[in-house]
Amino acid sequence: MSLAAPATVTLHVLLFARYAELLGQDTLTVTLPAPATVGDLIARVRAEPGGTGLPARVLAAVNLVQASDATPLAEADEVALLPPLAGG
Amino acid sequence: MSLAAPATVTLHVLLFARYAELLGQDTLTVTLPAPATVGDLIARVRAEPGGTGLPARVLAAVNLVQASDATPLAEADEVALLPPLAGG
Amino acid sequence: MKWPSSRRSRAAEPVSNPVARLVLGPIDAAALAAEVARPDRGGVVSFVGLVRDHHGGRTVIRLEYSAYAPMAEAELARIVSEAGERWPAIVAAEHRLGSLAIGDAAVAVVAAAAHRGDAFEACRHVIEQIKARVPIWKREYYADGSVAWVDPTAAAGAAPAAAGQGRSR
Amino acid sequence: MKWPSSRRSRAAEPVSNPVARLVLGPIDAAALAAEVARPDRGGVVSFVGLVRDHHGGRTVIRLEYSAYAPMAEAELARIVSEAGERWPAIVAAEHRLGSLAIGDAAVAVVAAAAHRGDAFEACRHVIEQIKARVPIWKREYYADGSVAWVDPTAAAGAAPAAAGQGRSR
Repeated sequence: MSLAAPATVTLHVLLFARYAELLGQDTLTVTLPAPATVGDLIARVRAEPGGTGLPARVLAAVNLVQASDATPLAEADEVALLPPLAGG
Repeated sequence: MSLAAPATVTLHVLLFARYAELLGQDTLTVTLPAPATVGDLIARVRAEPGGTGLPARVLAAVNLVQASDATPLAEADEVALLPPLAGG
Repeated sequence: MKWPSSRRSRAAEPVSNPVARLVLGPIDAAALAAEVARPDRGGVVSFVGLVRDHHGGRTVIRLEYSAYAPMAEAELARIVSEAGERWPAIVAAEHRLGSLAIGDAAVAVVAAAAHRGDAFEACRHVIEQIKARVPIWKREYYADGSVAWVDPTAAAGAAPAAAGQGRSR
Repeated sequence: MKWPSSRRSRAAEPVSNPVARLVLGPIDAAALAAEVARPDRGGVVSFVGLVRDHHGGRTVIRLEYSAYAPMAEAELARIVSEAGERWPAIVAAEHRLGSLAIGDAAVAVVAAAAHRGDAFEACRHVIEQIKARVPIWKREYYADGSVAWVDPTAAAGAAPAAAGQGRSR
């Protein structure tokens, strides 16, 4: 990493349905050391109050598109943690 | 065949769609030597005016149920000759 | 406790009168669906066949369906009943007869089931069986003034069989 | 002469705005079908999902759908567009959100195509993709006063995951 790279990324995290209930809120702002991935963010949310209730596998979306744990995160990305989908 | 068996069967024949056009009528009454089958009846209809226009394979129904050429015919059966089906 | 009595009684309902009709007026697929949809049959699949504006490269302006009505009704009812035995689904079907305009619904099939897979399969099966077994005939009237009986058994892509009058090919 | 220009021009129509909507009021599947049915798309297949009155052996009295709306809308549009590329069919889909009663339509998918096989396949594919990809959640309210978030990934036949309040098992 060059000296000019920011040392952290700050992310807007959206929680829905059962996950919002578990965490007691539907939005979080999380700052992580850079570079950060979706997996890093989920690990951090697990450490929040109520976060231990999250299942082993958590589906996530970054900027409205489904992501994997390895997806890199950039400053101000919108990350959504999605409980098991139940549409239809 | 016993002496009491009738020597002929008389059948009501219904013609539809293109077949009615070919034969110029939509009903025929046909008397055939007994015992008679659907195949016998179709051969007889081919001999009617316009009957040579019938295709090699003619679909038939006896008393509202699809039949084969080997299906036996009884007195007063309703036999329908069905052009290629085009419902739906 | 897993199968409360209210559910069991619904599943055991007799299907004494299959909904299978020849109709002379417009088909209302939504009304047909309402006849079979129930809260314990949450997946409802419908097929509607509309009169197309072309066939074999020619422009169709209207058509007429005719039938061997007593057999067509009996066969339609048999098809619907058979589907209800083969799948855990309730099926309803209507076929219109008489003169139809472009875009009119000629046939509608609705299948309702607890599981959508059963509803899709039953609906598809019934429309295929209707086309294969129900004695109904279709006469197409073309923009060029010609008329033809439709023969789906003719080679794919071939023009309809000639009706013998005013055909311009 | 086999493909008159009128047909070609229709087939080339741009599908610039996929019909893919989240709605808060009742779904009208017939109106949705009317948006995609055309005389050159004579086979119209519809799927409607109704709110069921039971789940996992418990009596459901109503439910609520919620969504990550911006993503749900985008994903629904992607699914409909993808189906239109994979099959020669036009597809429309609506999903309802908010509070629904037993028997209400929660989702409707309509596929219209020249050939019924394409319409059946496109319709089936789109409803499967909606269930797999669109971020929508369902909360069921039971006759015994309990409430649960539905988890379709839970073992088949298992009761819904507890919501943690007033559950009586």
